[in-house]
Amino acid sequence: MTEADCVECGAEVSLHDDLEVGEIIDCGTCGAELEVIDVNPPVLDRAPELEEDWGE
Amino acid sequence: MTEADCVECGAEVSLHDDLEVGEIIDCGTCGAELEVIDVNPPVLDRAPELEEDWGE
Amino acid sequence: MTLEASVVGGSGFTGGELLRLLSGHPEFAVTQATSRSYDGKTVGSVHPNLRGLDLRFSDPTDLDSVDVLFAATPHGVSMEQIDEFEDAADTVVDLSADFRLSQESQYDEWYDGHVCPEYLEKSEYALPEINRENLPGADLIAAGGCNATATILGLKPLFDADILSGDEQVVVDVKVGSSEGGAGGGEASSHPERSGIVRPYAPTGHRHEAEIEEFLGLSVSFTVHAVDMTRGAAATCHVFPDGPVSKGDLWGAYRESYEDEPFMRMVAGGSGVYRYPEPKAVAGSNFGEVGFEVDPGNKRLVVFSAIDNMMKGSAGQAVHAANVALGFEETAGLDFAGLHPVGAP
Amino acid sequence: MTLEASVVGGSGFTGGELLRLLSGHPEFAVTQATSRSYDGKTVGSVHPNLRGLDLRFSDPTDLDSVDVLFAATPHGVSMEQIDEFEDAADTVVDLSADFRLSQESQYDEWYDGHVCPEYLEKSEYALPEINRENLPGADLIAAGGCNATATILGLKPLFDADILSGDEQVVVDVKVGSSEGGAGGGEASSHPERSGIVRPYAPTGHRHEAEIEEFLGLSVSFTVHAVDMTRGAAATCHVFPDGPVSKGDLWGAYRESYEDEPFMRMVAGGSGVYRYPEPKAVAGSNFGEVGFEVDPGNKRLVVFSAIDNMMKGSAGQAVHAANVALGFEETAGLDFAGLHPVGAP
Amino acid sequence: MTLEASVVGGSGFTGGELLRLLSGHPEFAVTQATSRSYDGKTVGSVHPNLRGLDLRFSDPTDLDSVDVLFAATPHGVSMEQIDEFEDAADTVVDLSADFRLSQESQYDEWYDGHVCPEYLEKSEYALPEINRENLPGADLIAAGGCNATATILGLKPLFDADILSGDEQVVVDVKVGSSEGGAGGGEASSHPERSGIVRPYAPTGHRHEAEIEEFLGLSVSFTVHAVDMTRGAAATCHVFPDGPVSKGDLWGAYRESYEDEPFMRMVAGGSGVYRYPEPKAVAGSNFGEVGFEVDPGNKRLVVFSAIDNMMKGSAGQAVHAANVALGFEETAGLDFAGLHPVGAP
Amino acid sequence: MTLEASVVGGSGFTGGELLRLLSGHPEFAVTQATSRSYDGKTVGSVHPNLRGLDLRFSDPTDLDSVDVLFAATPHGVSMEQIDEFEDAADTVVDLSADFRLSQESQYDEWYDGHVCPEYLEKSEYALPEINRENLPGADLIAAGGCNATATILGLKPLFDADILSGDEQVVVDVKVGSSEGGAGGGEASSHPERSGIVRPYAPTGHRHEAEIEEFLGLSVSFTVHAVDMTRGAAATCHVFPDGPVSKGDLWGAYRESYEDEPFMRMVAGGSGVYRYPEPKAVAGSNFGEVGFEVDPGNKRLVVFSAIDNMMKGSAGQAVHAANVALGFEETAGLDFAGLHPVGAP
Ligand SMILES: NC(=O)c1ccc[n+]([C@@H]2O[C@H](COP(=O)([O-])OP(=O)(O)OC[C@H]3O[C@@H](n4cnc5c(N)ncnc54)[C@H](OP(=O)(O)O)[C@@H]3O)[C@@H](O)[C@H]2O)c1
Ligand SMILES: NC(=O)c1ccc[n+]([C@@H]2O[C@H](COP(=O)([O-])OP(=O)(O)OC[C@H]3O[C@@H](n4cnc5c(N)ncnc54)[C@H](OP(=O)(O)O)[C@@H]3O)[C@@H](O)[C@H]2O)c1
Ligand SMILES: NC(=O)c1ccc[n+]([C@@H]2O[C@H](COP(=O)([O-])OP(=O)(O)OC[C@H]3O[C@@H](n4cnc5c(N)ncnc54)[C@H](OP(=O)(O)O)[C@@H]3O)[C@@H](O)[C@H]2O)c1
Ligand SMILES: NC(=O)c1ccc[n+]([C@@H]2O[C@H](COP(=O)([O-])OP(=O)(O)OC[C@H]3O[C@@H](n4cnc5c(N)ncnc54)[C@H](OP(=O)(O)O)[C@@H]3O)[C@@H](O)[C@H]2O)c1
Ligand SMILES: [Zn+2]
Ligand SMILES: [Zn+2]
Repeated sequence: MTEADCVECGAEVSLHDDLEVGEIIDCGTCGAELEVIDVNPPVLDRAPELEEDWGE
Repeated sequence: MTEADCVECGAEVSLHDDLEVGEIIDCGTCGAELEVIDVNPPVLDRAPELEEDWGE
Repeated sequence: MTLEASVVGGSGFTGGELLRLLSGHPEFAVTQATSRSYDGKTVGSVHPNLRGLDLRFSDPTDLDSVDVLFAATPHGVSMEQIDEFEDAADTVVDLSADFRLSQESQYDEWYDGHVCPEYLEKSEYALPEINRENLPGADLIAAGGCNATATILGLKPLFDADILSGDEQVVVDVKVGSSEGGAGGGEASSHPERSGIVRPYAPTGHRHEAEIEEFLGLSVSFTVHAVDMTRGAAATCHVFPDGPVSKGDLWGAYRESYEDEPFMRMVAGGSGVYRYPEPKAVAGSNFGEVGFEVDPGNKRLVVFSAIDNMMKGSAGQAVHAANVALGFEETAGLDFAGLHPVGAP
Repeated sequence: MTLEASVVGGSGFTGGELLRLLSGHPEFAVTQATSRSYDGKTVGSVHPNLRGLDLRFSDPTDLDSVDVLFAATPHGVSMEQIDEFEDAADTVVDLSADFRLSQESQYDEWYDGHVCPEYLEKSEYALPEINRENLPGADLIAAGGCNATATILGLKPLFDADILSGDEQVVVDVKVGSSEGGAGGGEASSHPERSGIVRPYAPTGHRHEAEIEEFLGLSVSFTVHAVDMTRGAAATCHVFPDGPVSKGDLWGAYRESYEDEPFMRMVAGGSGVYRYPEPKAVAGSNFGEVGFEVDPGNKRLVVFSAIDNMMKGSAGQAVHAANVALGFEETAGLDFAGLHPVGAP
Repeated sequence: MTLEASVVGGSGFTGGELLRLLSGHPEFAVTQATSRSYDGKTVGSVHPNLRGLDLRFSDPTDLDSVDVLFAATPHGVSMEQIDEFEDAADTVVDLSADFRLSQESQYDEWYDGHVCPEYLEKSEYALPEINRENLPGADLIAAGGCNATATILGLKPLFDADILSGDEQVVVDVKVGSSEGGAGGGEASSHPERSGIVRPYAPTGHRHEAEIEEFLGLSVSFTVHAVDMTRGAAATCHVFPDGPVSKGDLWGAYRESYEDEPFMRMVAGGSGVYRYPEPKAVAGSNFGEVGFEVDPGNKRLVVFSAIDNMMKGSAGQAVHAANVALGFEETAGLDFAGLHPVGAP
Repeated sequence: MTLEASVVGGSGFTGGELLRLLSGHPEFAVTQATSRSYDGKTVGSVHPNLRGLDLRFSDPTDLDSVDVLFAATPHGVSMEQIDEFEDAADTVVDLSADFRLSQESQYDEWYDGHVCPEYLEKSEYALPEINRENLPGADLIAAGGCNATATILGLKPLFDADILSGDEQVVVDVKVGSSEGGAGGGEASSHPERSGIVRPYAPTGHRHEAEIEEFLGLSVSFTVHAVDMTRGAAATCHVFPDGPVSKGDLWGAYRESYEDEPFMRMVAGGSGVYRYPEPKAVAGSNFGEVGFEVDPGNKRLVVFSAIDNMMKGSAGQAVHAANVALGFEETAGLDFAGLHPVGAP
């Protein structure tokens, strides 16, 4: 397993091995949706925000 | 029925006829406990605070 | 002589309240309630309290001619259909945000723009406590947002009495019930996920800030929490005025503003269980409660305000405004006192 | 011409409901509300929904002369004071159990005896759905128990239609809210201990069995649970009739009994969220809902019945009966439809 | 030596409980949790109590090889995928109804048939209190339905003690919380519509009747109500035995059956607030409470039974059964005692 | 080697939590739980979740010799009995306010004075997140107030990171559950009056302001509301720092302070239902959640903090501190993760 830093909160995000460019993962600390920009070495960026409805 | 001004909030407090000095009434607007100091004309003052427990 | 009224969006939460209020109103007869999803079904099949009402939902594309049309649709619908609404009725009362603000630019900033900005100038804000004089004869009325209404009602007397001028720092911390989200609702408003919560649902940037700024001229630091009740909005305003203010000053200010208001109650201390405004003390009614306390150590005033979001915060406010606009008794159809005790209404 | 009314026990839960109903009633003016603990305080200091009422509690030892006296005191108080009540008023409507049963022996068996059994014969049970014909002109009226009312309303049509004769096995499983216990309350009804519960509070031997037996001639297996709501009583009656009964038979029976009743609604299937009787669909109103389902495999009928314990189950029933007794419009003062949505009212 | 476990349906309510229990279990390590909708997301993003767990959901089409696979999917899913499950794991514990009953015909009658009836014979019902002796070494285990579990636990001692034989009349009136419906939920389970209710959601014909008949040999008159809590199932069994039964007989019967059971508690009277079984007294724990009262006048016994539907009623029961099947300490991973006070858990 | 522990005030709410935690703790054996009102009764008769515990309440006048005595009595009791407590135990952990502040003058200002001010200097504040280094070997430990704890945990990282210095304006708006009031409770905390509320119960002048000032050096504008949950305290801190602060700065600050804390979780955005701290996400557990959002338009930071008042806010904090003081694993006895879903715990 490799790791990369979350661009939102700076926490380490553990990444599975068969990571693919374009994949979206969430940061376990801050919950940010992160897009895999590159895989070797892994680079993450904030995924385009889906304006999600959240009740009320 | 006579009336007097509440010393807390200034609202008119309606008083019954056989009012007695020392009687405690509450103001219908602000809820303050008012003591009847004099009856003719009626004079009200804030009643000594009973530190009431109010839950929590 | 009874006026005819219709409700567009009658299957929703505030639409149901409008139907309840209007069908019990001495001056109105409800002739139409629209719903696309429940077209043809009885009103009582959606709103169980209205099982006695002999009325079925019909499609909003085919609007009856009425004296007054009430629209209780999501933001954006009324601005698209305002011409049809105006064709169908002499007076339109809209519960959405579509006609609350006066400038197109505000819709650009806070919403997704506006499709008929020419109506913004002519529409009147419904809240009689701040706009009574402009309502008579109005033909487009915009009911306020519930959180904005609670806040405005709480703070307005401080402006009337020159305790605030608009430059002061004010934090508004709001607590609201689940009906604010309207019928339907996704996972976050399912019972297991939503019960028992204190959930920051609009930490910053809530759209009602615009409305408050529009009507009070005050920029507020606004945060909204969802809590476990169905009806109710409670605003706690933490206010930092320039100079010292006594509790007597506050009583003076609030009495001056609200003493003659038929739906405003002041509650600020006293004995008993209910010593400050509480949403459950007004639930189901059109009353608003305001109260306050002074905190000299922190040079702060704390103002509390409580309403039923679907009554004073929307449907009740709309009917109140219509009463004023049409010259009816202000309290007509709005005389329900609320309940005690009541759980989480 | 308005009649004068007083409420003894006005600071309690059902007393508060009486004050709310009577102060909004077109035919009554409330002149007195008694309370020993809150003597001299405003009614609104106890019942926050009645802050607009200009009335103070007074001591029950000094009763005004009125046309109608409503007593909302704990069991045993009215029987002690019935002579004073009758002196003070032409008509007495009592919400306690003191005058519901007809035989002194029943009070010996189910309560702690009776001090004025001579009144038992002349008192009339308030529930118009089963005793309307005897109410006009009655001068002592006894409002039913809330759980008994729910049960009687649920089962009565089965007797009217000869589906039940009184020998059948009937299990009644009741769920009630916290207001049934009245104001005050000890540790078991504190919020932390009572919220979220399904608590068997009367597993067997509930006193309302006596009332049900008195008015239906049926001995029921009765169990009451406290659940997390404030208002409401829901009775589920599991009924084992002698022969097969179809759903059509049931609709016939219930329509026959309740079609013309102004406060009874039938709810038994259909679509939507509310398909059977539910207390929250009637909360705050004087409506009673009844519904049913057949279970042929178990030769069972299931009858559901839901009321607001403080309305149809006591104060509302009392006002309804007074309306009938005094020749008023039956629904006078009782037109509130209830709310939707509503949380746990 | 730790065993590897996976949870299919890990994003659901009982799946979340399994993940909580297994990740705190001394003998298991969780290696996979599946979800189609949350594929790739952290478990903590769905189950906030598990934010500390370093695990992401993965797709159920790609199952890890594990020692034990727990399936927490809706009815019908496991029977379709049982071969994949058996390939992936030595032991399969299924929380759905798919393998609870023994006859294909029962699935034809109560469900929509079965696609792999050959598994019905080999699967073992999970509830140790009635099937402990068959669990060791079982490789397909079917956790019971929550309402059935509550009912079976309540009534079983009456059969063990020959107080019931199976021909008697038994009415079971169940009250359940909102988590029983699983995650997601439509309009009826939205907070405004579902809070504060007593809603008859299965008046007759509930599928758990089949399970109760299968394991007790008793046909019950079964009705289920939804009430305002999130966790919990409470069954009130109204039992009409042939001859007289004393409370002493009942204590004897229940102690005989449950005295040595690590998760069963008897509560039948006494002082204090909690005198009979209550779901909130066991919420979050794997305990089941049973209690009873006699009603000689009606020749009735009333039996109360309370569990947490997601613990003793499914995930907890599943882990308990796995403990027995695999020879672990029975209480391993299940030692949480529950909370006091607790609101509506 | 197991240490012996006793709980004075074992029949109360936090006393019950202590008994639950200590009886499941690997390093402690509970030998005594006191109660004057329940002297001689089983612990399970008051705390139904502890029915499995073989322990009876005894009178507090006769204290066992133990290693650690936990006191969970109302304010004022421990300061009267501290000598007896110290005689009975090597280590005393007190949950009341009696030993939290360092100066007698603070007790004069905020409480009713102090009877043994000489102990104030030697007592240590329990919250490990701010006082871990002073706990080892401490023999008098004072667990923090729940509202103060929530506030301190929320704001401390801003001081650590020099975002705040102590002169800034900070409004703290707290929402709490009913267990904060302890067992017993009067009319205001009865279920009908307290359910569904948003009640300003401490508008100004809450005593916890003193504690916050003591440990952060910050004077806060503090207001507390009671809301409808049983467990939980949520603090919303509206913070006005001197210069601009980005969300990245905040993540840096909070990670720096809490990354290695076993009981602190950061939640500030993301997807899913639970995006910010919520009391129900930590209910029953010793976790604290903190989160934040920036509001550049108002030059404001909003900080959210959520704890279970009876765990991280008192009993859990006390056990955590005892673990540190005695050199145990910090999380010993505190490993319960909390539940999902959970209603209003
Ligand atoms: N809930 C509150 O407390 C509250 C307070 C203040 C203001 N408001 C405002 O009041 C309005 C209504 O809110 P609500 O809570 O009542 O919402 P709701 O429960 O979601 O109801 C919306 C209603 O509008 C109808 N509708 C939706 N889209 C429509 C369309 N394109 N054309 C015609 N009808 C449409 C819906 O029925 P069909 O889909 O079946 O047609 C439904 O009857 C909103 O603008 C809201 O912001 C609400
Ligand atoms: N709650 C229900 O849902 C319900 C339903 C059906 C029937 N009922 C019946 O209605 C009656 C009232 O119930 P509740 O729930 O309203 O009770 P409650 O809330 O306890 O109120 C009782 C009232 O009676 C007064 N009172 C008590 N003892 C008195 C005495 N000796 N003389 C004069 N006044 C006295 C109390 O005020 P002070 O102590 O200040 O004088 C209070 O105002 C009871 O008989 C009850 O069985 C209640
Ligand atoms: N809730 C209770 O109290 C309770 C009690 C006793 C028994 N049970 C039984 O336990 C089972 C689970 O109930 P629940 O309440 O936990 O349900 P739930 O919350 O709806 O969760 C269902 C889970 O199954 C997954 N899933 C759905 N369809 C699937 C498919 N075709 N293939 C693979 N995964 C699928 C879902 O995730 P994705 O859709 O993201 O894959 C989700 O994780 C049901 O059979 C229920 O009858 C529940
Ligand atoms: N509840 C919370 O969330 C919370 C949070 C933080 C801090 N605290 C603090 O923790 C302490 C306990 O709170 P709580 O909520 O658990 O209170 P509680 O539920 O009222 O319990 C108080 C306990 O103290 C006993 N007690 C009362 N007076 C006593 C005396 N004079 N001598 C000996 N025992 C006495 C009581 O039992 P008997 O009367 O039967 O002896 C009872 O067991 C308080 O100081 C409170 O401020 C509570
Ligand atoms: Zn991150
Ligand atoms: Zn006043």
